[in-house]
Amino acid sequence: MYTEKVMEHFRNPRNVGEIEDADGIGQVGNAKCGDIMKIFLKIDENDIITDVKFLTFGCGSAIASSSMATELIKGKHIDEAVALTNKAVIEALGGLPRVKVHCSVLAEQAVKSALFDYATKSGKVIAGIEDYQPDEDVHDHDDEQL
Amino acid sequence: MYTEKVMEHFRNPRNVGEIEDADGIGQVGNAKCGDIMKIFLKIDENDIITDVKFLTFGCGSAIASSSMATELIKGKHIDEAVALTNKAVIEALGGLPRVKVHCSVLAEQAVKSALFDYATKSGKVIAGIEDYQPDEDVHDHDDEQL
Amino acid sequence: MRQVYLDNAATTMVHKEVVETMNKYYGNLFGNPSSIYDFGQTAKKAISSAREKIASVINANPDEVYFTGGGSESDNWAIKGVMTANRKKGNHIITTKIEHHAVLHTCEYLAKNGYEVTYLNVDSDGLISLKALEESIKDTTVMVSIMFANNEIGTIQPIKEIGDIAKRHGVLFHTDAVQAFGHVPIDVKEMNIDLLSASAHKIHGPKGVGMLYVRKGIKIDNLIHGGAQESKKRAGTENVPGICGFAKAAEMALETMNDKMASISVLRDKFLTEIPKKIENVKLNGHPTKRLPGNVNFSFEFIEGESLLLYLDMEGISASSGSACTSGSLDPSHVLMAIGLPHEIAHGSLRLSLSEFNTEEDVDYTIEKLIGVVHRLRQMSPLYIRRK
Amino acid sequence: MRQVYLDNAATTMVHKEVVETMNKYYGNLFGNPSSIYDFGQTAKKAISSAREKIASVINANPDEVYFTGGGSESDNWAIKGVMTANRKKGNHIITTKIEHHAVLHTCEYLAKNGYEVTYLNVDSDGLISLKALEESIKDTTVMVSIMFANNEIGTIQPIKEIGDIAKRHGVLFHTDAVQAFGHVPIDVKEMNIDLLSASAHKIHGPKGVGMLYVRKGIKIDNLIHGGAQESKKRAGTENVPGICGFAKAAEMALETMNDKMASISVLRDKFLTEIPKKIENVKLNGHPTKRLPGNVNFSFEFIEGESLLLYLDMEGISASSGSACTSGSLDPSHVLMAIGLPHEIAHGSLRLSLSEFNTEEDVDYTIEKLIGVVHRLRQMSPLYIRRK
Ligand SMILES: Cc1ncc(COP(=O)(O)O)c(C=O)c1O
Ligand SMILES: Cc1ncc(COP(=O)(O)O)c(C=O)c1O
Repeated sequence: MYTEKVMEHFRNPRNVGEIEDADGIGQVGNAKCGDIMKIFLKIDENDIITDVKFLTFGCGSAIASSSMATELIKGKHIDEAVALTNKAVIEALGGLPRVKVHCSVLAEQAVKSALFDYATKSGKVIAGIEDYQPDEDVHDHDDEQL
Repeated sequence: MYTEKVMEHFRNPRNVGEIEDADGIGQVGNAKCGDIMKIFLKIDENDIITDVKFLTFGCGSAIASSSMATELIKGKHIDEAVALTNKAVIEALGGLPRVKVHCSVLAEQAVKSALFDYATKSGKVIAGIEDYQPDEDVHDHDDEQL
Repeated sequence: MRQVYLDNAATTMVHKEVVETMNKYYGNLFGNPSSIYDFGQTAKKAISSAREKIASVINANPDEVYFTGGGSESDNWAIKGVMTANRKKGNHIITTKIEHHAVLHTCEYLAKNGYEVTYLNVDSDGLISLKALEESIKDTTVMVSIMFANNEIGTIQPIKEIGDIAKRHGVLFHTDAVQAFGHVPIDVKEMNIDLLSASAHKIHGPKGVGMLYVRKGIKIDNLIHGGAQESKKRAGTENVPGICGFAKAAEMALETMNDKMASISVLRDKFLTEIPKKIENVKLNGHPTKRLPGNVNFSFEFIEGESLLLYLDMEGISASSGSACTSGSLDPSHVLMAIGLPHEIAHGSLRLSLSEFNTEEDVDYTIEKLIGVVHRLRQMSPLYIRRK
Repeated sequence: MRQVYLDNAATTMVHKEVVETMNKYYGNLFGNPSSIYDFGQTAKKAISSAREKIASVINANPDEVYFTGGGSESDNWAIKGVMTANRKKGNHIITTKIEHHAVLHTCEYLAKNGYEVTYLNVDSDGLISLKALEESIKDTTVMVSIMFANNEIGTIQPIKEIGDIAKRHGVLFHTDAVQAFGHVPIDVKEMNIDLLSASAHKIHGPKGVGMLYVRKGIKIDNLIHGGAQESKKRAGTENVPGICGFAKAAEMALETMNDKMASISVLRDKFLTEIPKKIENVKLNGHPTKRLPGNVNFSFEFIEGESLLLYLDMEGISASSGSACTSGSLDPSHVLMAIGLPHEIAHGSLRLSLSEFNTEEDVDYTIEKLIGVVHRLRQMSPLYIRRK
């Protein structure tokens, strides 16, 4: 069902946990649908993401997507991080079953949501998430399995 | 499907053939339904069946029933022969599948028909077949198999 | 690594005696039972004897047992066959909210085609209300279809009482006994069951074989029309090896039923008592006592079932979350919804289903691993961490 | 005594490679393919690869192949599923008088439920008229169901031409290819086939497994509702061993198809030329050349088929008279009626159906025994004796 890469990130998820004094926190998804992702960002004065942690309630691919997304933005400038797409997450994971694609979307949105929080708190403008609203419609759980 | 006795009579049918100068000949059934039985009787002055032969176009149980029926009436008085029932044939054969019961009925009727022919030709009255008419309705082929 | 198979409600390991039986018919005895030559007849006799064995498990007459291609086919046939054949009597069928999809989706299909369906509620243990059942019967009711035992939470319904109600009101009673057949005693005569579905692969028999018991005299349309097999009620060249394998499995199940019920429920009860002791925030799903000997179902709060299964799989433990038959979908199980679980708790459900091949060591090993896995997942869960 | 099995149109001996394949899945790989743990996934992969193999036999895409419980189920599903799902388009189906009962009785069932059925005639060789087909298509026609090759007389229909007509008129084309699949080349794309039924046990695979090919995009209702298996189109725990056995058999059939068509038809042709030479008053049934490589069908005048079969059985020869699937009934075969045989000649029909396991010695032995048996039965027949 899952690629080796997905399983590897699921088995050993990177960056699990909280950041007490996070500069940005984003949470998307809801328990009803079975996935919640929460991302914590530590961002330095040059807008570089120096630390990132996540907490995820969800399936294997949700955990792997969170892990991969945090890896992909760690050490990056916020402008780079905001450009992270779910496609990039999927690619980095070597693919996801079609019914699990929403997990990667969730990861993208969790990152954006945390950046939006940082932007709001810090008064900065990050191009691309000016009016950020996480999209609730990504949970197309009835999709046919690949 | 068939009892050992049926198979034995089918494998080695008794009394196959014709009697050139038969005293009574009966034929029942039709090719359309897939069974025809023809019975030839040789009857002596004491109304004893001294010889009997049959020709049958039909399935295994039709051949076995003919064979058994001829055995059961051979050497018998015509009053005994006329009393031959399909039940007796079935019993003597150790049973028949339900869909094949009509074969035994056919055998009974072939005997009766030959006796009727004898009665007609000889001007005798045989109790039980005064107005003999073979019954065409015994072919209930759609019966459920046992 | 230790392998612990705890998904026997999904499917079971085939008994080696069953495989041997089947191989006999794959070998020299491959004849078509509808043929009249010798080894076709051998196949035919084998089917007759299989039918007797299967019938004896539920106290039916052999000629009331029809072989099918599995439990789903049996359910579809029972419901569509009876409803269409008795259309003049009415168009109403009563079922429950916790049926297997083979029943539910069949009813939904009927509903789209002019039939009326009542879905009975169940209580938090998964039991229907006999009163509600009785009240829902009306003039147009043709049949009641209520499962014997639930595949997810293991709850066993009051079948005899349901049968009595159906009989009293002159409606037919079908029960999906796929999870119960061969596992717990069933007597179709005493329980007034008119139709009953079973499937071989749930009792260590082959996949793709099932049966429908249809009480003599019941009007039912064919689901599969064609040849004259199965007394003209179910067409298709008989799956002789499968049928004989099913019968062998049923025979073995019947012979050992009492012993197995006792020994398997001991293991089950160890799970039922130990898990809540060792893991906090768990909820038992299904009735505490009226449940299948091999069924364990818990919800672990704050975590999600698939992750749980995958981590358990890494420890060699095979289990299930919700019905295995529907794991293609990610919707929380309709059964867990029907017993009133909130979505997030339904998502965290785990079914462990035992067979005679499980041991106490399996149980101990599983509990130990489960403690670790649940802990690990909770440490990742925003629901759990927030709570602290 | 020599055993000569000549009833391969009824069912075939299972290849030992197929049995080995199946036993693998009866053994350690018994997992449920819908499960997410490791060996459930192994089963799932096995099914995917089986689907590819089956698809390649008919040049379909793997996702257009759905596994079923046999040829009869496939036929029922194709016809009922398409007719009910396309009810808005119309209620008319065209078929032939020589279909297998799985198609005919399904159509009769539909006819009782508000559908209209046209049964095309065939000529004395068993071929339909393309002109009559085209003329019978009307606005309400939803589908045409015409078998690829007949199970009794072996006649092969002009499938590509039928597909072209169907396509031109915008109606769907289903073909019951149970006798043709794996025996003769089939290309659903080139032949414009929209739905195709096949069954494993006719190609040395297991009984109780079949498939329905459904061209992508075709509207079809489920016959068996329930779990999400087979892309939600056919519910029921997948018969993994059976499916993999089917695929193995299909793979073997495809690899050797050309050789086998050549070698088997040599044996067939020996029957076709020798029997009329050696036995008087015989009639070949079916088309002389457009016929299945393994099909021989003769009527022997003045004698009845069952006796013939039983006497042949005593010589170790297994054969059939009319469709094996309907031998529970004693009606003369509807196929032989449709090609215009009088009843009494239909009753005397004999089908010999060959497989790769038959040899020239089998043929010689059978002809020799047949001469004796026919003679013996004719000596008992009032029709023959009277004639002299
Ligand atoms: C032409 C044809 N269609 C359908 C079937 C039915 O297939 P099955 O017996 O696998 O259900 C058969 C064989 O019995 C057949 O020969
Ligand atoms: C209660 C119940 N009904 C029906 C079925 C369907 O049986 P099968 O998979 O044999 O079609 C199952 C199992 O999958 C079941 O647990």
